[in-house]
Amino acid sequence: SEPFTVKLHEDSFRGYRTETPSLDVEVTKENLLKWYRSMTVIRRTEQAADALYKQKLIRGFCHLAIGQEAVSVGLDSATTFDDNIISSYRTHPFVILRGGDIKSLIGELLGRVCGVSKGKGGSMHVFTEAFQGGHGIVGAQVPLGAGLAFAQKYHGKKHATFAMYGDGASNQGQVFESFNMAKLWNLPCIFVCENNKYGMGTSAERSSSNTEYYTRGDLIPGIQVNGMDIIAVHQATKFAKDWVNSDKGPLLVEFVTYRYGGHSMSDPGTTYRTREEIQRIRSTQDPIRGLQRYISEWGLASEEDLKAIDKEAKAEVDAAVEEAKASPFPDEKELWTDIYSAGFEPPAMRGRDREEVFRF
Amino acid sequence: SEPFTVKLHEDSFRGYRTETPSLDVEVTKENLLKWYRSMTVIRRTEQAADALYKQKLIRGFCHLAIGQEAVSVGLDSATTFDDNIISSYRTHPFVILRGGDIKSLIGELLGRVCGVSKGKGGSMHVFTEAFQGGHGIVGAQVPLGAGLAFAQKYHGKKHATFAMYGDGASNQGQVFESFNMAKLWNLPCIFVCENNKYGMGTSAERSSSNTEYYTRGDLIPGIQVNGMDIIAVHQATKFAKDWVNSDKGPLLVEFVTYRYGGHSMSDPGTTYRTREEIQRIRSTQDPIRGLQRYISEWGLASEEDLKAIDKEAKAEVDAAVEEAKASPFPDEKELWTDIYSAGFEPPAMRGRDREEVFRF
Amino acid sequence: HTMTVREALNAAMEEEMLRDENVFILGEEVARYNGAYKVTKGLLDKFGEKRVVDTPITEMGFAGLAIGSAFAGLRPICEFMTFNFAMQAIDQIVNSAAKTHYMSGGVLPCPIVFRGPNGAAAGVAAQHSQCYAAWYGSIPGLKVVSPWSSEDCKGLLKAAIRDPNPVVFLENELLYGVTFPMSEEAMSDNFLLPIGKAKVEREGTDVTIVAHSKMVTHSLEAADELAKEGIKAEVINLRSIRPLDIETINKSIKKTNRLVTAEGGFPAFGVGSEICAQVIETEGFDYLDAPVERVTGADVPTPYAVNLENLTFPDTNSVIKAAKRALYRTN
Amino acid sequence: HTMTVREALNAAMEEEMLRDENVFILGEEVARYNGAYKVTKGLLDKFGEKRVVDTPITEMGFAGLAIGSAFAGLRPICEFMTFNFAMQAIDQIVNSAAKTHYMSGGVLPCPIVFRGPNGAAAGVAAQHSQCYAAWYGSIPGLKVVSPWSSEDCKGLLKAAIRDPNPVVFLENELLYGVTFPMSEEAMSDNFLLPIGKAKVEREGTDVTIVAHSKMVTHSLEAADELAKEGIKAEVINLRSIRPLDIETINKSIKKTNRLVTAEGGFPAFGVGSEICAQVIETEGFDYLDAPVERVTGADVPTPYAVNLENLTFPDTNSVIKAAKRALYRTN
Ligand SMILES: Cc1ncc(C[n+]2csc(CCOP(=O)(O)OP(=O)(O)O)c2C)c(N)n1
Ligand SMILES: Cc1ncc(C[n+]2csc(CCOP(=O)(O)OP(=O)(O)O)c2C)c(N)n1
Ligand SMILES: [Mg+2]
Ligand SMILES: [Mg+2]
Repeated sequence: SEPFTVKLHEDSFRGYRTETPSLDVEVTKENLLKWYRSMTVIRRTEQAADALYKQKLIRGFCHLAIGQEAVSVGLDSATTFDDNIISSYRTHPFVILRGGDIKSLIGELLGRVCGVSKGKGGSMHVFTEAFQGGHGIVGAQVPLGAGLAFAQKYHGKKHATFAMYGDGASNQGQVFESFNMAKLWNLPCIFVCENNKYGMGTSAERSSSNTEYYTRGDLIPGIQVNGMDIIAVHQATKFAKDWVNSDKGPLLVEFVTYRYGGHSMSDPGTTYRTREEIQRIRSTQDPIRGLQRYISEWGLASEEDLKAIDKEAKAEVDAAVEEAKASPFPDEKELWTDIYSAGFEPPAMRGRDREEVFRF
Repeated sequence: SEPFTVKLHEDSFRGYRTETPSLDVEVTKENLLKWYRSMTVIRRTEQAADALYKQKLIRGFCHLAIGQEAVSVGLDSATTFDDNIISSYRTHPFVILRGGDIKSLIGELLGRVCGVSKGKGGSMHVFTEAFQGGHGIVGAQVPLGAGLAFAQKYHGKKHATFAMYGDGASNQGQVFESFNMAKLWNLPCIFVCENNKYGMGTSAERSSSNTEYYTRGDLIPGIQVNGMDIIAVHQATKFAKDWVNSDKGPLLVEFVTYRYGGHSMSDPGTTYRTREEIQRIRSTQDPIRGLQRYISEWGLASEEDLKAIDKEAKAEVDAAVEEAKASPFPDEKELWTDIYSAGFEPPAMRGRDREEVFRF
Repeated sequence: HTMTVREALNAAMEEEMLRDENVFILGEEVARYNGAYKVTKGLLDKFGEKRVVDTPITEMGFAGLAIGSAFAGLRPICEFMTFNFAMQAIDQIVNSAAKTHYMSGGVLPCPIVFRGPNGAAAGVAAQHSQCYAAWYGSIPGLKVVSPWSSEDCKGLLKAAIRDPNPVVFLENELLYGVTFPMSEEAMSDNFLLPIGKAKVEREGTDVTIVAHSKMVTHSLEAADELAKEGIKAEVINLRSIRPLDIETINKSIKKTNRLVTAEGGFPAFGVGSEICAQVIETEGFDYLDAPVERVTGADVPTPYAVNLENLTFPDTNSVIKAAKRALYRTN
Repeated sequence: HTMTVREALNAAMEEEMLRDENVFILGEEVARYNGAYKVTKGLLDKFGEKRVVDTPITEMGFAGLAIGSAFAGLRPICEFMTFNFAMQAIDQIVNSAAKTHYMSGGVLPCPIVFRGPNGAAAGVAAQHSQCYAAWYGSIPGLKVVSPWSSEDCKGLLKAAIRDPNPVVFLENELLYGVTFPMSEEAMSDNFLLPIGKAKVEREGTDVTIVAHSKMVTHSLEAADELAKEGIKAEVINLRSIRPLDIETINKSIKKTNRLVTAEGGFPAFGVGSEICAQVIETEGFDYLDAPVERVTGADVPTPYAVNLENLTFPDTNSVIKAAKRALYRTN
């Protein structure tokens, strides 16, 4: 469809040692509707995970990104599968966006063989060919991301790596170590701080001596972005990709967003912040409602059109959940595969006692 | 003796998010001569260590601070034993300055029972009641220092902790983690980057994306100090103590200095820098010669007076070396003491086989 | 009286904080959130922000800071949300906490407790399920405790806090909610258990089962089952990994002539391996009538899927099976 | 032909870098300084800054970066100046390198070698002397190699670089300068040794001595001494800590009925412990005529003073003493 130009709110960006991206963004109806659909599907999927967790079909930790949909969809919207995205344990959306599908995501949460990680990783550890996971140790994915970028540079490729971390994770020393190496070696690494205001029950102010996360890269320039507006996220992502691809070295991007639910399914999420705070942000800044408003304003689709998309999304998710539920648990032999690459295993591995031995 | 005021060179300080210390410094003849003597004794002691190492009487690693004497003596000159100083493995001077003596230092380097650490620590691990060591893992002492400061605050004491690290160490993540906690909790911690331009064979520019170390504390203000001028170091240290004692929270102080010798005794120190560079700094910036020039300029002592001090220092060091050499090796029982605090040991500990068992 | 493990740990900390002004606790979410697993519940309200300190997510940094504060005479309780995250701080625990007292010839003692859940919880996959008992247990300068019951937890945590040495205190998330009886004595605020002594939880004559942490539960259950077949198992709760109480184990072996070890960690270089080696090299060797049987976690990164996870961690049946094998019984 | 261990390691890296463009080396001082211990000497000149990368002193960071680059298909050789410093990076090695392939169901393989000197050098005290063989050896997903001779080093390092799994390669500083013979075969640039196989360095019938790294030297010396008294010791060079080649050990025990293990690390939960446990729980138990004797480092943080250090690390005499005890000989 025909591209047209829209103007972002002037508060969308702030810059540190750099100009900010242009507020004029070129979009198409097709893209906007696609993003609307993606965010809707993702939210529905997260809600399905919520329900499955409550039905005790999902075990352990389960971290949902409801409220943060503009970040994942916006990032994906301006990248290709040749770019890398690596993040933490709150990463279900990227499976759907980058080569997996809803069934393979839900299957993973259920620990089924159809899961993206064959049921071995669970909610925190999802991966696709175009999404490098899915890491449970807070901060550890950041140097991993710098390494992905190092490889891109090594191979002489003009692609970017987005190394994502939270406001809480931003205080981990290895994040600063990664900043230093990336700047020193001019790596095509975009450090993405997904600032959702809390790390578990600790507000940004209580964990970080400087909560302007986009300014924490020292000599690395940074931009702060309204992470609740998908068009701003899209624009910032394009800006960041252009930045690293023109050999300017790393960039720091802070997406200011909000997590509606608790930290994980076991956290009610209301002991360290007020219900009013949550309600206020939901009603004034919701990324899906926000895009919906743009779409209506610009006359791109009717309310019915959007309702139809919602309905379709719901049906799609519901169907995928059923399919995933029908998928079997992994074969017991899978306990032993993927510990080592095939063909390079030790002759045998030990189970729980000397009689439980698996021979390759 | 009578205090008088001298003016430091205007390049002595640079500030980041703060004013710099005054260039007018009040000194006394007594102090200046004492500092001269201290620096001379320290250099002589390091030279003695150099010789003992070459005689194979000192084993393993031995890192000398020749060229950097103004930093240790200057720091000590403006602190009391209630202040804490904690640093790395290049810390012989602090033993002499803060409660130990030359014999107990050399004794440690020789692994003798008279050593400050009873011969168990060696060159890298020296400690006194007023100097918290002596740590061999690059960067690890920085959070330890923040912890010493935490305790000072906890106890409501108006004292300071100086947590020292090198230009190479400055890139360790835990240094940034410490910055963040110290700022967040307003700890009386002075982070001291002793920038001697190299971390082993790597120049500052090759390890650090930002070599203005005093600016790397993010919101923590910093000052850069000519670390080759002991009067500047003294003044900066006073400034820093005042800073934290007036509850302004942490401060970052960078002392720009230079290491004349190799990184450790096994490094010739000339493969990664030119002999000219070393020579130039020795001849133009040497801290002892510099103070000597001041002393002459201000007519505080004659050349003979200073020569006498030199001679005395040499004699003192020589005597201490002989005394230390005469000290026996630790008793074999000492192998087992200090693993645990006395009275709280396990019943027995194992040596190299099942018959070598020590019972407490 | 009864108490959950969580309550016992909480009581131990509260009592020691009341007793000694220098005791404080720090860690992620320990204060306002009342602890990720609510073990520090209520302590912030009782002792204030000075003594109950929420830290940023910087394990290496705050462990180092805690150790430094111990060098200065404080008595920190450093909580790790789980010991998996303490791996980022392990250099500080080993190189700074465990070794400095020795390296300094006694100048800098380090009275600190590192505590938090260790080993696997349910369904948390490979990065959140590791047992660190053997790793810490290998380090001279550390004491390493792995309690099981509420009495263990209270008496040993209090002893750990009072110990002038660094103590690694390995809890188990799956036990936090379990209720145990508490003796009158254990309810007292001076109840201390000696670090380094194992406890015979159940006497028996036919086979010795040595376990720690949650495997004690499974071993006792196994003993119940074995009893139904006329097998009298003696169950030893290790309590302490370092020092390791080999005397108590050997005493039992002299009676039973059979040894089963049970742990949740990886098999290789594990707790069972060391027990086996020490038994063999002491009197034990002459008394053993059957090979030592090690029951351990499987040698795999913990999988998420429930059916695979079930094959990964030993349970009551694993212990029964091994005990029977030690008795040369099949079935 | 002869080669020092240092030359063999250097040759292995050079050959593999010539063979595969994706192989690169990074670490502190590996490039311009030619390596803290000169193991990477000349590689910068031969391959340039793109493939021989000096890093800042940020172990956790550069290990993580190396692992990330391996996820992306490169084959990093990540040098740690010593494995003591790798403790700061151990979370990345264990949680990112070893476990991700499994957690991702095979999506992200991690072909990387972590190498550097491990264990004690001379006179470097507690923080610079630890042996990490058992720790890494306990982790499924890792392979752990501990070579001794120049042939070991060349063949195993080349195999490690070609292995698609993360390999921890534990060198020994005290061996770097030691010269060993090299067979014609070993001089070839396709000389590979299988990871996971031990090597019988000397055959014997009276007692089996299993050692790794520098303790192989002491064990062979001990065998020479024992031979003078008519005792024929069989010396096994473990080469690989994980997988552990228990078959080769058991085969030897069937012949000798006596086992001595020799290692430089801390005794508890160590290499000897695991060997003992595995021997006991396999056929070995029936063949042992004497308790297994573990020769290990003493259970102390390494002291600096030379006389104390001498009591800390086992030497040829320690092995002789243990072997005789295994044979119930005194002297
Ligand atoms: C090293 C480490 N420490 C602690 C944890 C426990 N933990 C998991 S998520 C989390 C909070 C992280 O907050 P943030 O980085 O803001 O990410 P968010 O959850 O908000 O997406 C904590 C403390 C962990 N997984 N790893
Ligand atoms: C964690 C760690 N990594 C590496 C080393 C080896 N090492 C010892 S000193 C040093 C250089 C440190 O340089 P800098 O911080 O500038 O201090 P300087 O030696 O110049 O005083 C290195 C790499 C170590 N001891 N610890
Ligand atoms: Mg957050
Ligand atoms: Mg330096």
